[in-house]
Formats: sequence, structure tokens, C-alpha cells
Amino acid sequence: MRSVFPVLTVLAVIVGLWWAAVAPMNIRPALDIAERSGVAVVPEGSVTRRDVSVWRLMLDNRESIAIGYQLDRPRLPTPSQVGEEFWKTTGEMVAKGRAFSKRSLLYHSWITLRSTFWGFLLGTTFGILGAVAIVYSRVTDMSLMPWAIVSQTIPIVALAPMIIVLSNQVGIDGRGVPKAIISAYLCYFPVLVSMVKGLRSPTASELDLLKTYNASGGQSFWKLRLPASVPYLFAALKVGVAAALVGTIVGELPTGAISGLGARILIGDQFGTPLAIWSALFAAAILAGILVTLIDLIQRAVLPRMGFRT
Amino acid sequence: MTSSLKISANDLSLTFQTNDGPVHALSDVNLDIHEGDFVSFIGPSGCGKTTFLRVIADLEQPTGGSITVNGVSPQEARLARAYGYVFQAAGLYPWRNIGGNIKLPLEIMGFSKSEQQQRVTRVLEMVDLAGFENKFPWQLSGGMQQRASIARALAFDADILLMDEPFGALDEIVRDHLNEQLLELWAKTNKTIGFVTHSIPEAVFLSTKIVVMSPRPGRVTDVIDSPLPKGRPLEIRDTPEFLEVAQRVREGLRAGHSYD
Amino acid sequence: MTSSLKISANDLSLTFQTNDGPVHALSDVNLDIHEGDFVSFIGPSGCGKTTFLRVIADLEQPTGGSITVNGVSPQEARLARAYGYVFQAAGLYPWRNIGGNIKLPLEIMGFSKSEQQQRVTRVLEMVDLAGFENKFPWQLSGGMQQRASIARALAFDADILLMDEPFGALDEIVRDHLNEQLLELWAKTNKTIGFVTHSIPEAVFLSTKIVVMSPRPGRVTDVIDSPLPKGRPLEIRDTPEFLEVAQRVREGLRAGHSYD
Amino acid sequence: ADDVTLQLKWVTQAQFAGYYVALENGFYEEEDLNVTILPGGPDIAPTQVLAGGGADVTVEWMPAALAAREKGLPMVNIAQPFKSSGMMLTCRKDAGVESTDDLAGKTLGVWFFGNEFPFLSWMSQLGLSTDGGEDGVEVLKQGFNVDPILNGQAACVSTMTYNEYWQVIDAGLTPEELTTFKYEDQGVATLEDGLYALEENLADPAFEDKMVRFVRASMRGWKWAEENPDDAALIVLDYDETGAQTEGHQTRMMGEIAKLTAGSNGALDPADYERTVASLLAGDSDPVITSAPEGAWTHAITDAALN
Amino acid sequence: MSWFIASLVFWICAWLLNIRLASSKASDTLAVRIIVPLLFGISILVLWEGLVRGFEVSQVILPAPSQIGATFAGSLETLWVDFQQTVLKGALRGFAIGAAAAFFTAILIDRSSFLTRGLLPIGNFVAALPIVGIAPILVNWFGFDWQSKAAVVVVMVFFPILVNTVQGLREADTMQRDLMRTYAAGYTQTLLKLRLPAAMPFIFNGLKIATTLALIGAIVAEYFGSPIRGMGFRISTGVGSLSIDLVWAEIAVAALAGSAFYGIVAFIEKRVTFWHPSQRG
Ligand SMILES: Nc1ncnc2c1ncn2[C@@H]1O[C@H](COP(=O)(O)OP(=O)(O)OP(=O)(O)O)[C@@H](O)[C@H]1O
Ligand SMILES: Nc1ncnc2c1ncn2[C@@H]1O[C@H](COP(=O)(O)OP(=O)(O)OP(=O)(O)O)[C@@H](O)[C@H]1O
Ligand SMILES: Cc1ncc(C[n+]2csc(CCO)c2C)c(N)n1
Ligand SMILES: [Mg+2]
Ligand SMILES: [Mg+2]
Repeated sequence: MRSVFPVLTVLAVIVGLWWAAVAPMNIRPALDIAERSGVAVVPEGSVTRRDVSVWRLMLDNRESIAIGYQLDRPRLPTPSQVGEEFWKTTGEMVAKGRAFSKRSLLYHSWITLRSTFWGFLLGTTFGILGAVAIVYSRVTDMSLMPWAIVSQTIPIVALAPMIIVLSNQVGIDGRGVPKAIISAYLCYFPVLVSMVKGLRSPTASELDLLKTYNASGGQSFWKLRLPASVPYLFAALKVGVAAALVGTIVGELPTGAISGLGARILIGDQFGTPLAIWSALFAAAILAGILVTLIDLIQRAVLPRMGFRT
Repeated sequence: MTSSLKISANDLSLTFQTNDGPVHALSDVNLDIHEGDFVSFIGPSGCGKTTFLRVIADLEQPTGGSITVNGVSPQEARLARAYGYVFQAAGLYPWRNIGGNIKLPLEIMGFSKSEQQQRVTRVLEMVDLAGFENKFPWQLSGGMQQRASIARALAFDADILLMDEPFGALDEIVRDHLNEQLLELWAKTNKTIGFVTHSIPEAVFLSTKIVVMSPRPGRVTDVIDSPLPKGRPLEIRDTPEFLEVAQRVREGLRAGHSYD
Repeated sequence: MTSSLKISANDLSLTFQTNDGPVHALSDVNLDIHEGDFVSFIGPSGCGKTTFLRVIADLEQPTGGSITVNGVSPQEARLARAYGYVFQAAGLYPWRNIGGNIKLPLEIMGFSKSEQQQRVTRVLEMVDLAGFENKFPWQLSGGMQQRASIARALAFDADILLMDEPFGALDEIVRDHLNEQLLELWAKTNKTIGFVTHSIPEAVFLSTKIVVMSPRPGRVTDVIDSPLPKGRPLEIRDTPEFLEVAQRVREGLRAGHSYD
Repeated sequence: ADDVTLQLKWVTQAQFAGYYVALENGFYEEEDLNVTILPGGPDIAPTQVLAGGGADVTVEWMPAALAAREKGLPMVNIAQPFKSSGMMLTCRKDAGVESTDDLAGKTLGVWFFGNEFPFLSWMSQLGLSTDGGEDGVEVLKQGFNVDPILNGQAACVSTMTYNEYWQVIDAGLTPEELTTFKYEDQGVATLEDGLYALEENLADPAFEDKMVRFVRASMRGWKWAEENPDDAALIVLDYDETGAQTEGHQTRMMGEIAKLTAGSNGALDPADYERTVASLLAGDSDPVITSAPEGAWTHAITDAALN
Repeated sequence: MSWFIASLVFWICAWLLNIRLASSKASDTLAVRIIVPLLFGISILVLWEGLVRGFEVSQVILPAPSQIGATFAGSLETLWVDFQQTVLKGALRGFAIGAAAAFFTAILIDRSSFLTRGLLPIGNFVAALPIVGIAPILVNWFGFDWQSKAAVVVVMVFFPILVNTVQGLREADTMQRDLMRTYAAGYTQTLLKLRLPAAMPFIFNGLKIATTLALIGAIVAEYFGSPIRGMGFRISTGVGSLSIDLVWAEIAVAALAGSAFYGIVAFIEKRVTFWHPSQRG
């Protein structure tokens, strides 16, 4: 709580810097527009201006700086432009009762969220099962662990188109499944690593204690290893859900997804509408925030009830 | 000492194979422990106290000699759930409250729910923790945690209680207090107790038999049968008999000690 | 006691503000420590021993009363590098070897390289660790680490040595040995030493002055000037004088103790 | 009804109006077909989708199809709704490009992903190396937009008459400020947006029959779209799932597309085919295809469909 | 089909051999630690080969490892050019700039507890964001060549390293700090002799996460525009021209480069944080 004020201050500074940066970032297109509309610009000609620094341009053409704050296709939009666009594609849509129209970011967030959810589910399941296999079997540990690390160095984007084609081949159509697979691919690793740590966190004496009770393997899993790993699990879930979201969005970029936040970014790029990109990025950030917060809330509810101090 | 033989080690040896070569944790240990004995193991760090306790509890396999517990092998005794083991740190599971921790062995051994509850209530009273059943371990002081861990070892009817430096982390006053309680409990239940400690007064105060060990290789250098009576007030520690035993232990220790 | 006043606390108080309300860690403590004194602080957990040592070393600010060290404030004394502080855990930096750890304060205080080396060699010998200079902390036993940490505090010429339960984690035998060495060292250097311990025999064996404290609020309940001579063989612990002092300390402690 | 899956080359837009019109107006239904249209995207290779069995028929440019054929994927052109090419290179005059002679030493934005072949053969015909340098051209893999020409990163970018060119105009550059090189005018036009299916599938009479009905309905769609460009644009808009397309854009695009489809009844003109092959074979050093393909097209479907 | 069955048999045999190796006495030796995963990897490749041959999967969908190997060997020149462009220019430079920037920012932030409290939650939050999404914007800002790729990498690696470093700098425990205080040590001395060494395990944790991000960032950014070389360029265009074998060769390069990069960082970590319990085991 005591960090609310510092966080707000830092945020305010960031927005301020952003706003100030708009002027130099947009001065060139602003001058092009001014010149076309007949205003005298120093120096003349868009090509000659390319060799002049933005600071010089701003000094020499002070009255045209303002144009940079109202561009349709800004190189850097102002915070208010982004906010406006964001509102137009969310709040206003809701107000019009078209919250789930294809023009609404809510709709696209929902598509992304759905893939993220399945990817997350798949990824955590694999991560946890993998961790159990690794903790309980030495061969699995020795053969799998190095490859798990290597797997994360493979550029998943490269595999995306092939995953689509291959899933077509085995009779899965639609882009949802491939997206979820990519999302799971990025999500499973942090879960695996963290759960291996968690399942191995019981000390030798905690394990020995159960041995003196002559407990079975299943009993020591359910009564010791699993509960002991819960704090690690939550840490993993937070990283995992963020990774799953990244995975979905990365999966939407090269797979020609036609809906979802990644697709919005892509389409925004293709049609040269930077505002669409920026507002999709903000939606993605908010989504990430919501997902991580959600898990954090669950963690706060569960861990103390389980007796862990947080 | 007319009671029956509980634990008997004959030429017991245990060698760990490590990267730096073999470590002789125990070599040629001979020891008989009878029913109702309170045996303390004392000796410098690394002399094999923990290892010996672990061999008794079938947590470690000897590499030579033989050992019987209740007349059978340690493994058979473990499968018959003969042991209550108390580790140095209380080792309570943080996600279970005190009651849950005490129920743990009972669940594993398949006691009925009502039986579990009865036993929890009983042992909590025994260790003076009635009313703390629903507290989590970290809500208790170190001494209380240690008592809970003893309660856990008492809850099922293990007839051998093995305690590995259970009070090592506590301050002297709390320790005195727990020592008194432990003696009381021992008197009530007549269990056989194996107890590892670093403290000479603690060993002398508690035990009917003190086993002095020495390292490299781990072996028993002295076994002292205490002449002290069973009922022992704390003040007994200022009597000449006590001091005499303590002095003998100290000498045994000094003889076997090396500094690096 | 003709020697000069080193540390003087007058109505010293320290209250921590916590979420559960204020904790009176020290209240109205009055104490004078003279040059060359060996002062032990003993008392149950939470009675403010550590806090008092920290106030002396300017690691904690008192909330009431006053304290002077060498006639000036603790802060000035700290900036004049008057303190060698030994913590409960050895607190060696794991990324430096033993030599490096001992050099740490010397580097900070700007000693020349050759001077550093000389001093390292000298203090390592003093604590019986010659030859371990290039070992890393985790390669040493607990007792050796503790000695290295003492060596670190001795390496620069702090004239006040503050030790917070330095031997708490060690076994009795090693402890005895270190106690003897510490006394020797003290005799050689005539430093003023403040020493926190939980062990009554240790306190009595080492000190010229024993400060018994009691908690809630932390205060001094007894200050015992030891009648024992400066040169003390271990056997002194079996003399009646020793036992008498020990008994007085024990009573002081018992009076201030509570169990939960 | 028989199922047919159509893979588009690009996102849902008026470029594919004919198919959406046929779907919306029930032309496919009338042919007893149940058609699924899969939009494409920057990294969807229609050829690969076809190979993987993800689609029965795909919209593809001929250079890419022929290149795939050489890689061992037997694609066959079964219909060619687009008569002319819409590809062009759009350059800024103020960057000093007035004619093809000015291209040397300039930076050009080019689409890859199988769309680079017409450009490569054009450059090799002009004798310009694509490895940069004084007498070559510096090539950029252009992204999905025309930004490089707007902010001066490239002197020229690839555009389609019906799409990206208008983005350049919308961004404020006037036609007078631009030099455009249409591939048609340069004599290096290659066939775009044909319908392709796999040879082995076509061997099956049932499949062939399906394709006949599909092509017939699709061409009906195309002709309807040519006649009702505004309505066609609205239909496309309805099918756009991205929600990013605008009516103005699509209507304009439909108008331009109609010009390209106008000359075709759906049947491939062998002369156009030969011209495309010749152009692709023309590169001296690194031709797109190494030998004239065999059996890369058929009239069997269009003959049955259109008569 | 027989190809597939044969490869399956090979896979099972390899697995059985691994079980034996892992439970043998020598299981802790370096040789076994290398052989077991290697054998596992090889058996996966063999299974893949068998699958492709057994089911006659088209090479434009999934080429066999043997074919990928042949393409790899045959296109070393292309691969080298792409490697230079993407890894040496884009990823490594971006990584170096991003890591250095994060490191110094962390030290700056650390001096002010206000900034720490304000920036750390934001940093943590940003580290969880899908930053790759800004690739098109940065390509627009920094041009098509490696600079924009490096910029994407800088932004991607900045926050994980920042957050880890700041946390690491707080890691020195009170006792260790108090010790410095009793020596009356100054800020710089405490930073250099205590807090930075204590922070190293955390800093390296951040660096390791960043290695994989760096490569992914550089490659994804090439999807949004690039010169006509680079691994991302080749991968993104290779699919379109059905050069799937070349795409896989590039993937292999990426995996090798990524693993090597990770391995190097892990190796340096081992040397620098040799004292940390996790490295002593
Ligand atoms: N699992 C093991 N592998 C290898 N050596 C071991 C193992 N367990 C114990 N040792 C070694 O065996 C010797 C005896 O160890 P043990 O733990 O029994 O000593 P201890 O008397 O309990 O010491 P402490 O008082 O420090 O607990 C030591 O030298 C120790 O290092
Ligand atoms: N930083 C702090 N904030 C709040 N309370 C504190 C703080 N430090 C110590 N205390 C409280 O002050 C009291 C005295 O603590 P102190 O550490 O001095 O006791 P101690 O005598 O050293 O105990 P121990 O023997 O357990 O080390 C305790 O109640 C403790 O909880
Ligand atoms: C990465 C990328 N590759 C190819 C094209 C070219 N393309 C394929 S269909 C079509 C018509 C619609 O504009 C165009 C231009 C592109 N734009 N972006
Ligand atoms: Mg032990
Ligand atoms: Mg203390």
C-alpha cells in the first residue's frame, strides 16, 4: 500500500515523458503536412529535412509542432490519442451494446483470452506432469531436463505455421488449437522448472519422517511433496500465465490469425493504423495485469488457509 | 536391568562412499538397549550419532555387523511401525495445523477419524499443548513446536522413541523445562528412548545410559550407566553424583575430540 | 576497577514501533563498562541483549536516555572505527575466502596491501587457523568459521569487541576450547568485550561482569561482578565460587522468565 | 452437400469478393456445395496448406504455384478469374526515381513469401543485381504496410493497384509526387489469384466434379461482384472478422479489382501462361524456375463449368 | 511402415539403455550426464525420421532430419550470413545494450527507495507483458536493419534484468549490511564489496532468462521487415516458398545458438557465483 504513491508518481512521469516525446518523434510527418498545406517550412523539402536533426527542425518550425499532436498516422501517438482509440473500441462499444462486435477490443481480447486459457491449462498440465516424472524418475530427469532448456531456445514463431499445417493434417482445423499449442509451449517451461523445485523442496528429514511411518509412494506425494510445492506452484502459475499470453499473441502474429489482439497488432501494421496497434498493446497489458492479479488473489486466499505465511 | 532387550547392535559398521573416498561413520559398534532405557548419545560433530539412530530406524543400511530391534531386523520393525522419530528441527509441515500434523502418521497408518481425534487430544494434553490444535506451526514458539513434534511421535504407539538433538535450537531455560517434561512423559509411558545431544548436563540429567562416541572412525568410546535415580528434580544437577557423571562424560569426550 | 570508563548507558530506552503496537526492547538501562572489562549479557530470548549490543555499535538508535562510548556518541565511535562486531552466525561472505574475509575491513579502512597481508597472517595464527587462508567459508566447520569471524573482528585495532552469541551454534567441546582461546586473547590484548550468551557456565567462566536481563520490557535485573581471578583454567568450573556465581545467575534468570 | 475448403492468399478483403459473394448469395448452395473460406495472412502459405490437406483448393499467384511445383508439390491451375496483374512498384519522385534507369543504387521494398518472384525476374531483366551496391538495388523485406516509403526508409515499395497504392495516397502523398511502375506495363506481369488444386485429387472424378461446380459458382460470384461493386464490398465487410476493414476502403478496392477480373471468364488464357513462364525462366543467373513445367494447368474444369 | 517400427524399436532400446545408465553406479559421471540426454535426443530424431519415412510425409510439410542435415550442410554460407545478421548484430548487441542499461538503471533506482518502490511494481508488470507486440512500432522507428531488431531485444531483456538486479541488490542480509556499518563503510564500498557480489545469483538469473528472450525478439522483429538476410527473414519467407528444409536448418541454428548462448552465460555464472549453494552441489 505504501508504494501506491511512488507508483503513481512514476506513472505520471512516464506519461509526461511520453507526451513530451511526441513532438520530436512526429516533427517530420508534421512538417510534411504543413508544407503540403502551404505553410513555409525551414528547410524546404521532405528529403532535405532528413539530414537535419529533429531538435533543429523543432526550433526552426515552432508553430508546426502542434500538428504532430494530431496526426492520423503518428509515429508516436499521444497518450490521449491512444486513450481515445482505446475507449472507442471498448467502452463506447459497450455503451452502444456492441461489446462483442468484431470492431470491439473486448471481442478480440476474449479470443486471445480463450486461447491463453487453453494454452495455460495445457502448459501447466504438461509442466506439472513433467515435473512429477522428473522428480520420480531419474532417467526422465537426466534425459528430459537438458532438452527442456533447449526447447526454449527454439524460435516458436518459426514453428507456428508448421503447427497449423500439421494440425490440419491430423484433422484439426481452425487456428485456436495451434495458438493454444504455441501458448502452451511457452507456458510449460517455467511451470516445469518451478514445480521440479517445489516437489523437491521437502527436506531429507521430512521425507525420512514419512519413511519411519512406512508411508507409501502415493502417500508421500499427496501428503508431503504436493502440498510443499504449492507456493512454488503459484509462483509458477504467475509466470506461466504471462508466458501463455505472450505465446498466444506471438502465435497470432505469424499464423495469420484473423481475430485476437495479436491479429489486431498485425492488421494495424498492415493497414498502417498505428493507433490500432497501440490500443491492442494496451489491451494486452491490461489482460496480463488482470490474469496475474487474479492468480495473485487466489494465492492470497489459498496460501494462508494452507498455513503458509506470505 | 531385568527388562527385555530392545535393540542390540553387534560389530555394527557403516561406511559411506563419497567422492573423497570412504567415510567410516560407524565402526564396530556394540550396544545393547533394554526396554524402558533412556539412552543418550553424545559426541563431537560427525562421530556418527545421527547415523546410528538412522540405522536403528532403517533409514540407513549398515555395511557390516548386525543389528536387531525387538528381535527382528530394523526394516521389519519399521514396517511394524515401531518408531517415533523426532528430528532436530521440529519438522512440522507448515500447511497443516498442529492437530493435522499429529494426525499425519495416524492417517498414514489408517486409524479411524474418531480414533485420530481422540489420540490428538490425548497427546496434546500430554505435552501441555491442549488448546493449540488449530494453530499453525509458525504461530507457536520454538519450544512449543518441538513439543508438538514430540506429540506427533507419541500419537501412534511406537514403542521406541528416537530423538535427534530435539532441543538443539532452544535456549537453556526452555530446554530445562522441556527436559523435565520429557522425563515425566518417559516415566508415564515407559517407552525406550534414544536421544542425541551435544549438551553434557542434558545427557546426564535425562539418561539411564550415556553412550559417548568419537569420530574418525565413528565408534563408541564409553558407555556410562547412570547411578542417578529415576525421579530427577532439576536441582539434581548440583549434586556431586551428577557432577561426577558429567565429569566422566566430559573426559570421555575430550579424549576423543580433535579440532579440525 | 581503576581503569577508565568505556561505555556508559544512562536510563537508556528503545521502543520499536511495530504493527502490533510498540515493543519495549530496552527500558531504563543503566550500565557502566570499563576498559578491559569482559561483560556477558544473559537473559531469556527477546529480553533485548542483541538490541543493547546494537545500540552500543550505533546499529540501532535509542528512543530515550543516553549512551556514550569512549566519551563520545556511538556514531562518532563507529566512524572512528572503534568496534569489532561478531555476529551469532559467522556471517562470512561466501564469495571471499578466509583471507579475503579478514581483509574486508582492512580494505575498507585503507590499509596497505602488505599491511593487510601481515595482519591476516597474524590473526589467523591467533585463532589457530594458519594454513586456511585460501579456503572458502563453506569448506570449514562451524567452529572454524566462527573463529575466522573473530579473526576478522580482531584484524583492525577496534578496542571494543562486541560478540552476539558467537558460539551458539557450536557443540560444548568446541565451545570450551574457543572459550579458553578467547580468554587468552583477551588477556593478551586487553580489549573491552561485550558478549551475549544463553549459557550460564559460559557467562560465568568468561566474564568479569555478568549482566542478567529480563524481558517485557527489556531491562537489567542484576549485574554481578565476578570474584573469579583473571587467569581461569577450565577446571575452575567445578569450584564452589564458580557454582555460587552460576547459581546467582540462574536465580536471576529464573525470576525473569516466562514460558510462552 | 459436398464440403469444399478454400484457402485465400490474404486476409478477407475485396480482392476475394467473388468467393464471398458466391457464399453469401447462395451460389455455392445451389451447386450443392458447402464451402468454407479460410482467410490467409502474412505467414499462411496457401501452397503449404494445400499440401497439408488443410484446403481442397486455394487462391495463389502463379509464380509461387510453379515454384512449389518444382519443389515437388503438383499444383494445377484449374481456373484464372484474374486476367491482369495488379502489382506495381511505387516510388517517390523526390527520392530521385523517374524511370527504371534511376533504380540503381536505390532501396526498394519487396514482398517475399512467394510474392518476390515477379520482382526478381523483372530486376534480372533490367540487369540489376539485388545484392545492393552501386549498380544494383538494395532490397528490403517489406512488412505488411507502406511505411518505408512514407518515412523515407525506401525509395520505392511494392503496392497493389487495389490496396497499398491507396494507402500511400491516403497517407498524404499525391499521385504527382509518385512514380509508379506497373508490372503489366513493364511486360513482366505474371498471373495472380488463380485457383489451384492438387493433381492427385483431380484424378478423382468425384473431386473433379466438385471443382467444376465450385468454379462455376465462384465465377458467378465474380461476375455479380463486378456488376454490383458496392454491394459486394459490403458483403466482404460482413465476413471480415478482424473488424479492421472499412467500407470506403473496400468499395474502392472492389472498383480496382473489377478492372483486373474484367477480361476473364474464368478460363486460363494459355498465352498469359506462356508469358508468365517465360518471365520466370528469364533470369540469367538465378531463374525462379529452372525448366518449363508440364501439366501445370488444365482447362478440364473450366470447360465443364462454363459450357 | 517398417521404417516407423524400426525407429520405434530404436527409441525403446535407447530408453532402456538410458534406464540402465541412469541407475548404474557411474550415473554421476560427466560422461553419463552427457550420454543420456544425447541418446534421448538422437532417439527422438530417429523416431522423427522413421515417422516421416514410414508415413511418407511430404517434405514440404515435415522434412526428415537427414534431409534437414543435408540442407544444413549445403547452405552453410546462407546460414552464416543469417547468423551474423540476427544473432551477432541483432540479438547480441541488443542484449549487451539492454543488459547494461538495466544494470545501471537498477543501481540508480536502488539509491532511492522512493524510485525502487515506484518502479519495481511497474517493472515487474512490464516484464510480464507481451513485449514482442511492439516489434512493428520499433521497426517503423529504427528502420529495417539490425538496429530495430536490437531495439526490440533491448526492450525485451531490459525489464527481467532490471527486476532481478534490483531484487538482488536488496538481497544482502541485515547482518552482512550491519557488518559494513560497523566498519563505517561508504555507499560505494558497500555496493562493490557486499551488495553486488550478493546480487550476482539474481543478476545471472535475469541474464539467463534474457538469453532466450533475446533470440526470440530478434527473430520475431524480422517478421515485420528486414533486409533480405537474417534468420527471421529466412524462416518467414522460407515457408512461403516451401523451402521447409531450409526453415528447419535455421531453426537448428537458432536452437544451437540459443543453447550456446545460454550455456556461456550459465558457465560464467558458475565461475562468478561458485560460492552460492546452488552452484556447489
Ligand atoms: N549420506 C551421507 N553420505 C556421506 N557421508 C555421510 C552421510 N551422512 C553422514 N555422513 C558422514 O558420516 C559421519 C557421521 O555423520 P553423522 O551425521 O552421523 O554425525 P553426527 O554425530 O550426527 O554429527 P552432528 O553432531 O554434527 O549431527 C560424518 O563424517 C558425516 O560427514
Ligand atoms: N527491528 C525490530 N523491530 C521490531 N521489534 C524488534 C526488532 N528487533 C528486535 N525486536 C524486538 O525487541 C525485543 C528484543 O529483541 P532482541 O533481539 O534484542 O532480543 P535478544 O535478547 O537478543 O533475544 P535472543 O536471545 O532471542 O536473540 C524482542 O521482543 C524483539 O521481538
Ligand atoms: C508479407 C506480405 N507478403 C505478401 C504480400 C502480398 N500480397 C499477397 S495478396 C496481396 C493483395 C492484398 O493487398 C498482397 C499485397 C503482403 N502484402 N505482405
Ligand atoms: Mg547429527
Ligand atoms: Mg539476540
